[in-house]
Amino acid sequence: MCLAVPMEIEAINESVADVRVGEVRHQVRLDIIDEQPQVGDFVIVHAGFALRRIDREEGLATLKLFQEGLNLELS
Amino acid sequence: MCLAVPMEIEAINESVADVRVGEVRHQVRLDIIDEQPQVGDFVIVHAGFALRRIDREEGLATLKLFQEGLNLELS
Amino acid sequence: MNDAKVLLDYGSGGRASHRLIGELLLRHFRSPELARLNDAAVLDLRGPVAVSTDSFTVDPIFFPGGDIGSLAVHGTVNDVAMLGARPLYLTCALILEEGLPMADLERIVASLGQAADAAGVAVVTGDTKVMPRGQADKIFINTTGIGQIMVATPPSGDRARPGDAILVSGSMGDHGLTILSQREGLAFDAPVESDSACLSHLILKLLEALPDIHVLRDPTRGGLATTLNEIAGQSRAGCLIEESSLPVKQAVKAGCSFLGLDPLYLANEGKFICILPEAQADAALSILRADPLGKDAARIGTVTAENPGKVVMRTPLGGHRMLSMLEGEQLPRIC
Amino acid sequence: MNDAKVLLDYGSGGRASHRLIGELLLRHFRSPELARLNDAAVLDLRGPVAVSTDSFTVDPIFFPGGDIGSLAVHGTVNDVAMLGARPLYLTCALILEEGLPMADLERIVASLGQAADAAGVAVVTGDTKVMPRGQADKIFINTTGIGQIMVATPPSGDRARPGDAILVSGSMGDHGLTILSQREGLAFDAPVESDSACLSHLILKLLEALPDIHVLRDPTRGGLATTLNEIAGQSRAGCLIEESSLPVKQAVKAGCSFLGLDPLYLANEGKFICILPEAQADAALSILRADPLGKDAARIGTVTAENPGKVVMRTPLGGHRMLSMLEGEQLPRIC
Amino acid sequence: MNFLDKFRDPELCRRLLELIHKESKGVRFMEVCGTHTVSIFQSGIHTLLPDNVVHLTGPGCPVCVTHDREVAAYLELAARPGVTIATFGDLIKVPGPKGRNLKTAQADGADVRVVYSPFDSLELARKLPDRQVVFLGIGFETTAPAVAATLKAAREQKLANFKVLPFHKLVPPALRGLLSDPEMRIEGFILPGHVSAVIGLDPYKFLGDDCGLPAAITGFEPLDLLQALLFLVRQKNTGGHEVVNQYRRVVADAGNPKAMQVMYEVFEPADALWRGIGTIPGSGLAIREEYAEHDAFRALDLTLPEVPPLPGCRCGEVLKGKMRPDQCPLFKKACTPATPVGPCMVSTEGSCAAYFKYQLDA
Amino acid sequence: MNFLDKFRDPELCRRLLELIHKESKGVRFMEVCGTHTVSIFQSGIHTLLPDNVVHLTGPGCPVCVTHDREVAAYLELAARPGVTIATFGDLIKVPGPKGRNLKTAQADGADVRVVYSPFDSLELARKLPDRQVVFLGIGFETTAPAVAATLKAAREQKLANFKVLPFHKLVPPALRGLLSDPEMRIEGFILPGHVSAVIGLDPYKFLGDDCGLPAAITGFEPLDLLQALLFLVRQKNTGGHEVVNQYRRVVADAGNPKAMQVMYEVFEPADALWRGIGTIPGSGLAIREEYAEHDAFRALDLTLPEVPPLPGCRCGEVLKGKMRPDQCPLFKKACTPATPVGPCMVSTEGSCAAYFKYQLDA
Ligand code: SF4
Ligand code: SF4
Ligand SMILES: [Mg+2]
Ligand SMILES: [Mg+2]
Ligand SMILES: [Mg+2]
Ligand SMILES: [Mg+2]
Ligand SMILES: [Mg+2]
Ligand SMILES: [Mg+2]
Ligand SMILES: [Mg+2]
Ligand SMILES: [Mg+2]
Ligand SMILES: [Mg+2]
Ligand SMILES: [Mg+2]
Repeated sequence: MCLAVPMEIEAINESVADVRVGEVRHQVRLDIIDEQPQVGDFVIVHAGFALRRIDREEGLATLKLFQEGLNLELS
Repeated sequence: MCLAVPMEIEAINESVADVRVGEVRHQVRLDIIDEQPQVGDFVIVHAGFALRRIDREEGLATLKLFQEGLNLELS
Repeated sequence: MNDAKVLLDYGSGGRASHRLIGELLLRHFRSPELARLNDAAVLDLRGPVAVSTDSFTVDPIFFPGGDIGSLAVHGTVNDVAMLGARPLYLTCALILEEGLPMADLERIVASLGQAADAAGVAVVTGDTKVMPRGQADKIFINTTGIGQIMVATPPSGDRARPGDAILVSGSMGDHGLTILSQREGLAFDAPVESDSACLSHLILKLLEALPDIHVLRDPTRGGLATTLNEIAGQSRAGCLIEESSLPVKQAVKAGCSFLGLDPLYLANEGKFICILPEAQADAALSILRADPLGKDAARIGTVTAENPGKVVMRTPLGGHRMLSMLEGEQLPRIC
Repeated sequence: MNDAKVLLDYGSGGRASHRLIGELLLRHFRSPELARLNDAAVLDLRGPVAVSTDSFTVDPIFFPGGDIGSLAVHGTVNDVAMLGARPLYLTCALILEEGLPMADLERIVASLGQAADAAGVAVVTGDTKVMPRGQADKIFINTTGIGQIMVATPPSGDRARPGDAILVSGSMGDHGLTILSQREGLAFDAPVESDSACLSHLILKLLEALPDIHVLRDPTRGGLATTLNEIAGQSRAGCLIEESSLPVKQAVKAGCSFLGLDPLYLANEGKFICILPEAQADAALSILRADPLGKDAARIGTVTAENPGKVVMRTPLGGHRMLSMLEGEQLPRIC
Repeated sequence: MNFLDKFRDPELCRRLLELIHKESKGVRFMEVCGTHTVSIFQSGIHTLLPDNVVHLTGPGCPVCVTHDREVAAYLELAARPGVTIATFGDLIKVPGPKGRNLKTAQADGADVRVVYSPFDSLELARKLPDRQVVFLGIGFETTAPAVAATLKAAREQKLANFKVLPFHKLVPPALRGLLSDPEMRIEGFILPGHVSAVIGLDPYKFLGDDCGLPAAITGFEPLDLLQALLFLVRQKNTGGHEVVNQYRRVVADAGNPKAMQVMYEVFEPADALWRGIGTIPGSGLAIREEYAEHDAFRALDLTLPEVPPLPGCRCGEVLKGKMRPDQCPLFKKACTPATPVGPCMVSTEGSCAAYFKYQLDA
Repeated sequence: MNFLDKFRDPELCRRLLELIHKESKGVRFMEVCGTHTVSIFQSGIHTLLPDNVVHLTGPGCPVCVTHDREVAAYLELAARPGVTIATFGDLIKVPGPKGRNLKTAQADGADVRVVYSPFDSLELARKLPDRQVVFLGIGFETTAPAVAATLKAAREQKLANFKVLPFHKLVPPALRGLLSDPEMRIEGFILPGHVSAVIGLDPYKFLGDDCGLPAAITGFEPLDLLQALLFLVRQKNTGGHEVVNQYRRVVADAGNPKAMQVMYEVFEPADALWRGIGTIPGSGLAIREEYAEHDAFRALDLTLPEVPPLPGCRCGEVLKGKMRPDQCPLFKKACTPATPVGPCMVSTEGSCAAYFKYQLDA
């Protein structure tokens, strides 16, 4: 449905950000992202647009749930 | 200067004539020829236009001058 | 093949490419080596070998007397034969323009397959690329031909010797004028067709009887005039040509007359020049004339020590002029 | 050459064609046989011979890691080597678009000449056509390669046997991703270059030590997935591939991730698949890894009796899926 | 970003699979999103699940749900002189009537350009001022905001020759539509991660509240999927009908209000045609009056052509989870990726194509 | 038409050559027309004449006399976007400033079409309604009426996108110009057969009357040429200065009034630039006011660019008969058909090209 990949912000110029995934660099539009991202943030990119900032804390928390004895109660 | 070749008229449709040289057939325009040619006439063709009707009598007369003892006084 | 037109996918290397090979090419090029579908073909060859390559881009792709498919066989097979070789194998690389009607492709491929069969050559390996519309023109075909050399000293463009007789196997300019007569905006009606033909059997017949032929060459692009100039240059000898002995068909002469062209610069695709010792000229002419492809063969001149590198024409009046190489292609002219 | 751009006349067969050959091609393809300027080249070959042909139409014509000239050598030389042959001779047929900058042509021809020298092959005969602007795209190159087969039973796509090990000589998808990264409207910045390289010396090293290699094939158009499917089909055997063992560069993975592409369908131009008896796999890997062109070589799977004609991938989770052949080329996608 | 790689960790996955095997008493789940379908097939999860976990693929591939009448419409545009079609690569091979698609249109002379981003097609419109550049607006709530932002930019930049053909679809109304079919036998949903990044959790609440079905907004890594599956197994076991957000690192419960706002500034809800399903009220997006000059329908005087139905295609049933692709009588016979009969065979994400491509025994 | 073949009869030619050899006491003649030049070289007549018959080639190749400023003008047009050039093949390689020509223009992207007849370029204008189709109007009185008839048709058919760039030249004013040079050493003229078919005998009368020079309107077969040469030899021997019509089968003494009328309906006399000679008053044809919308100068806002003179070219002297081509220091060195310095090296009919191409010892 909607292929989207995490990319790291390297620079921001108004509505356009330079992003990278590994050593591959590209540009994305920032017109529809809800939180203005900062350099160093990861965003999820779809069709050349940054869709959302990736929340590292939430991600780590999700992982922690597994690692702590696979307690899989969600939310 | 002005490459022009004799071609024989095979058919006439208003300003266009079907002409042939040997077995090669083409079309020519009749816009600038001074005497309307007839089927069977030879015309001299330049750049797709019939320029003049070829006068067979004059041609034969020119040749005759040679053949009759190469009397080369011209006109 | 389901599609009515060639799609880009046919050149992708994926399923569509494989379908094209399986359903079309293998069907018309009935060659076991090709059917193995390896990266390369394995051929068994012994001793000296002649190899020639040509890309065919003729427009129109179908013309009176042939098409780009048969031409791609004849053109390359003839070049191989010109070295005194028996053509055995052919590679075939197609570049197709997206949108080419499949029916045209099939017709061309079938014609190529038939021409290869008739010439006794097997299509042993190939390649297909498809270009986006407007990045190629309908179809280009590259063929590379491989043949076994049949004589101890192969004929070569640098072996013309003063005193040698110069023969041609038939009339000049048929292919070139035919193609011109089909050109958009130029089209005229002429009872002439391309002479496109495979010459190898005739060449081999000739070489069997007369193994010391010095030069064999097919006057293709650039025509007789250009090819003779090449030979004169390679051999550092002159060529003296008798204008009145040149075989040119009436229709070719007529077509050239009103376009301001010279048939000696028009391409041939089923004729060759043969240069050999004077003493063998008559024998060669009888062998040539006994074959339908050589029935209009003629002796057209002599190799000379004078004017090395040049081609000189003796006119019907007994005058002389140079027959030089053109800069580019001939264009219709009014002056 | 005086002109700044390629003119139609260069393909006429007349003086302009001869200048192009004399002043440009002969200078960069320093081959005595080519310099004889005959219709065909005379080669001395003994015994079984491998022949392959390919047309190169890559766009852009210059790309990180190579250009269409060197690629035209590598692509064909590699195909010849895949049959266990030492590449010796190359034919070279150019189709040029009118208006191609002469500087580009010279750069490509020089690169082709250097790549041929480096590969130890001589360009022995050639052809040049020039198409009117818009009827070809800049330059297409056809090369046909000829080599002497060095082993008793040449490797072939139909010789994969159950139990055989499947190796690749290095990382997958470098060439394909590099070309994609240069496409107009898609351009992205990736630290990756084409792997275009001549593999014949490495192949010969391998065959000298291990003459019983069953299959050698370079996964070019269509990539590893397509080529393995071809082999599975020709050999009527299955291929079981271990996904986690596939060498793919980080940059290639990354570039593929956001375009929705799979590196296993991207072209390689300097890699090969080697299928050989299990017992020889380690020996082959050490030979490969000792060479700069094989330093990332890996064993990626096994030939199986199950699933004949299919390629099955074991995923890192231990699941299985088919690696099938695509219909056409991969396209960037959003879903 | 190493922590993201953890979501592929084979060891963690193995332990989750063990739990699923141990605990499952049988569940029929559907993943709505085609990207989930591909993830499941590519990772091979489908070959690792217990037999009683039955996996159905839903209507979540924008290509698969594009109706033949919609395909016929853009093929008609593509054939018009002076029109350039800009499209995501996904649509290139989607068959319309008589098997014709953008590839065959191109072979017939149409000018078709594949773009990575809708924004790239603005550049195309600038470079081709004499042509009408029509972007094919397909995709769900994830994609529609990007197309909306592009349309806003086109209006600001006065690129009058840029048009959008609005074929976007909305997920929640489609789920409602599916569930209204009494034959529906789904017991839990894997909800689309990136659609949800835009719309959030709320629009799915009806699944639990009204239909009594559990559901999880899910990420695309193996760990995400397995975590959601274990959740569905446990819900089934306990008779639960919770709707949860497993993909918290990307999806806020409230979604992305900015994206929604841009989307509804340009588009307004409309009925839409779904391939194999038919019209679903309020499940599409029309271009608002203010943007009419960029609407391919209005500006280029286009209507949806009537077309005959695809003979024999069971896509509708596949999309509704009533039938597995390999149960369709045409599958792998008349219908292959080279000659797709239905849309499910076209996209890499189509249920039938995924079966064809990845399923060993299909 | 067998009787025409007779004009090539080698036996008749041989007997005429014998008479010329026997009677000639020396004559320097000039053939004005390039087609005569080619006929003489192709038949080899120049190698069969006695040494005291000196053969000079005049300004009779429309390509050779096209001025560099005229070439620069059409190259400027060719480089404009939206312009298609229609031309006779003869002009394709004519060099302008910096050696650039229509071939190099084409390689740079210009749209150049070779036509056989000017009338064919109307078809081109119809097929390319969005482009300006400019026909390059070169040629003498033979060609100008055909171009005039084409312009009339364009106006009737309202083909507004068809233009002509009028570079036609007139022969009699040029001959007057040549003869005004005191260094001129010509003793007789072979007059152009097909120009004369249009203009007739009268315009040449001044040659005999005012300049005391004999001249013959001549056909293009060997017999025609030899007959005219014998006439010039005899005139020289007897001090005659008759002007005669040898080519009566094609040329009426009165010319072709219809062709003249069409020509002057569309064109009017104007000064013209001749390459190597300069401006000759009244020697060209401008497009009349009524046809202004088809005049490339007026309709496309074109003027003749200033250009630097061709360095070292002696064409002017060659055209005036003061120098043989092989006496030019650049001949066969800097100047060849591949890299022509002057226009005489370009056309097949150019004096220098004919020497290069046909002359064995040149
Ligand atoms: S296999 Fe083909 S025909 Fe059958 S449901 Fe799938 S797409 Fe439709
Ligand atoms: S040889 Fe060349 S430079 Fe000399 S006069 Fe002739 S055209 Fe001019
Ligand atoms: Mg290969
Ligand atoms: Mg050849
Ligand atoms: Mg050839
Ligand atoms: Mg190939
Ligand atoms: Mg074309
Ligand atoms: Mg040849
Ligand atoms: Mg190959
Ligand atoms: Mg290859
Ligand atoms: Mg050739
Ligand atoms: Mg191009």
